[in-house]
Amino acid sequence: MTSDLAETTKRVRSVPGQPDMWAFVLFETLVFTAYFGFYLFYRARSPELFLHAQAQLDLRIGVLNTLVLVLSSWSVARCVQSARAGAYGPALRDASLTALFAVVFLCVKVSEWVRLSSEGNGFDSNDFFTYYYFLTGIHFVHLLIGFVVLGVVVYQLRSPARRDQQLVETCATYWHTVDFLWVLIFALLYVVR
Amino acid sequence: MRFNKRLLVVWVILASLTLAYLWIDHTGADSSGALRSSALITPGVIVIALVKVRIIFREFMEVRQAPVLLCRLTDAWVVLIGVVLLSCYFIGVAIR
Amino acid sequence: MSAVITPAASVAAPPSRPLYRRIAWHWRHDPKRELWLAWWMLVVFYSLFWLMFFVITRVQPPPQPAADLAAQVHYFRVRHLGIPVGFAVIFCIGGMIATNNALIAYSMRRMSVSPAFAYSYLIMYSLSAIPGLLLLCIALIVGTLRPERDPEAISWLYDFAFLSFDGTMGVFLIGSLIWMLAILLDKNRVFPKWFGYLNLCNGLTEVVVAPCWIFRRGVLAWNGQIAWWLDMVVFGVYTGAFIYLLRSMILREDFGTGPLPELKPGRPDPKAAA
Amino acid sequence: MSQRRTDGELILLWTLPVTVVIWIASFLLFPGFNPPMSPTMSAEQVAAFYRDPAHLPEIRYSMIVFNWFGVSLIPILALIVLQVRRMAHRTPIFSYALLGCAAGSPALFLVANVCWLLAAFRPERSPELTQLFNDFGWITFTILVPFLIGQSVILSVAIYLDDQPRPVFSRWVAYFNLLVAAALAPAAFVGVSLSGPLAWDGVLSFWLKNIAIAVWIVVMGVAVGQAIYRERAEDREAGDQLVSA
Repeated sequence: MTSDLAETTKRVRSVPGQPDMWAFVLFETLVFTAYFGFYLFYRARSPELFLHAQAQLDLRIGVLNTLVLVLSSWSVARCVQSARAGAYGPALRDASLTALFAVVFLCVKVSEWVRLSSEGNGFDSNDFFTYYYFLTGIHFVHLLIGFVVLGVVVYQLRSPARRDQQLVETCATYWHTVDFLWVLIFALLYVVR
Repeated sequence: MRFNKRLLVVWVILASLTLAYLWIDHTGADSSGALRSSALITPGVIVIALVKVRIIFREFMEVRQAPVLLCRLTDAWVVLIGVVLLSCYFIGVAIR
Repeated sequence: MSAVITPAASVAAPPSRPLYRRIAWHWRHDPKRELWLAWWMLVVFYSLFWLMFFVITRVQPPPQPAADLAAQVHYFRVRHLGIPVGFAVIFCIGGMIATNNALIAYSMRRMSVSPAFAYSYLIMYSLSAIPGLLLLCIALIVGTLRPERDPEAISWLYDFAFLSFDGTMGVFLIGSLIWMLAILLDKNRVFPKWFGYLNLCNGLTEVVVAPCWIFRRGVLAWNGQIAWWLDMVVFGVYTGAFIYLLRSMILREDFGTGPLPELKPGRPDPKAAA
Repeated sequence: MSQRRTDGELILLWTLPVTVVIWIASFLLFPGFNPPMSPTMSAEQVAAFYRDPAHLPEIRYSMIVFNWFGVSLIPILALIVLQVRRMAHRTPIFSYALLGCAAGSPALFLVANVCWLLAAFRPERSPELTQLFNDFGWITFTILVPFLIGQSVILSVAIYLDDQPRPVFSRWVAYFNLLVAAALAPAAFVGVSLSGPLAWDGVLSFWLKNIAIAVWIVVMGVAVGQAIYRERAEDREAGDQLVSA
């Protein structure tokens, strides 16, 4: 990797990836903000119920999952920078690492769901768990889409005939969105009082 | 490999902000360990989460090097999320 | 494809007024008249659709799923005229759904992707009209038909109507994904890529609406703030966007097979390369 | 214009008379159609209709036959779509729209068909439920017009815009289709009243609508048949010229 700080400041300031993906990021963030708003509103109206149900969650698992997902985000960021510098081998390695972290996240998430539902806390048990399963579930769907997106990155990086840097950055932008949405969901579901 | 070092620092900051939640959680519980509702913790938690979101925007998503418009737009979004979340929470508390 | 007949080369510019003469000119000479006709039917259909559901029949926004039997019977009683008349209009214009889908399928035929995308979308959305719209109308009409009917049976019609309407998800989900994929793969720049991603947002609302089969109250019920109101906002943005983008596609159309030309500022209608 | 493959189209075309005969036979066999059941019948009367041992086999067999052959108009619609593709249009929009309409009416008809068969399956069921199935079946059967109206209007516009010296269909077919669409429209108002011309046994909702469908089938069968035979004759001429040249 040859790029250094001086070079980046001289680089023309350009939007990472397709600007179109940023429209998606901002729009989808608005939709999630609305989900969060409803959650906080109803939570504030019946704090006892939510607190009591929230006590069933294990904060350490949430923290672990957040760390794992932020790790995957870091890998994607490295992947983009390696690809930009033409180091496609390390870029592919970082993309696979990202997928690996995402698989860890999914496994932890599913095991948490299994544990909670076996303890009798299902989707329709109470309002807190409705929001819990809904928010983690819709985030889960975004993460599954993220695997397709990572597949596009790997497909692009593997052949010298493709290697479209803009597409790689677009996909990375999507992945980071999944990450920061989780950061918000984690804070709101596990830590908010 | 100066870039990677910067990203590493970013990750360490994000990780420590995440771990800070463990500490908040510890102080938020009373002596018996039961959870308590708190009008102080909630805004704090939301603000920390938004700080993390902004760091992800700036560093991981490379908005730092993007045109000024995108910087402003993402910052505006962070503020917007914060305003919406906090006002939903406090309106809920007020009309409870 | 159909035989292309080149219109008479000496077609003068359309008269600017009066309006009916301008419309008549376009009807006779505009090489894009088929596309414009389909586009205007799209606009008329969505306007009437909105008017009928929200104003005449007042069945949207949807009622409470948790309403008791007496309230459900009352619901039909106060709409005993609005529902049959409003939905009669829906049934008269329902065929326009086919031209809407045909125009969208055409947009995919204009792209550089396989025709399979256009055909899949056409078939899926033609199918979707029945569980997603017409069964709701029929169940509500049957509900208003006999106010003296057993309340249990009326309640069944009430659930059937709103759940078939809100709970028909797969065709819209997969249909949106098909359109998204076509747009993202397209090299002819028929649609901007952001609209491709907006299709994903719209498809995801079909995931979010699924819990309406489980909940009778709260934000995820069939009238919930998330499952109905928020999804309706996303759908409104999506519909507005594609009506606008189909219009600009028609303006840019050159009846070729390569990339669609961009609109030049100041010249709203690039001469069709006929 | 590249020549399209037309083998077998005549077979599909000549299934139409068979379909018509079967439909008319089943129509006459179903006791609910002659005369059409009155919407003002009480639940007990409706239940008695389905419990009548004379009616029961007629209902079942007529509806089973309708279930088999309800979709058999679709090949004819496909032939019409192929003729529309021969028209002098710049886009395939009309043929797509007609294809989109083709399956709608048979699918709605099958819903009605299933309702009637369900009502006859356990006639000892509570009269309220039998009446519910009967209402649902009749309303669906009467109101299945949107795609029929749609395909008539789309077809008439397509014919109107077919600007060529020898159009595929003559102009009168376009006007005829508009007329049929207008005749079908009142049936959409079937939910408004239980008696009078708009009720499901009324002059407009039952007789006008069903006669319009029957006339449309016959007239369009003849029109599309003429178009197909003409196309084949032209193809043969073109083939002969090619050989002699």
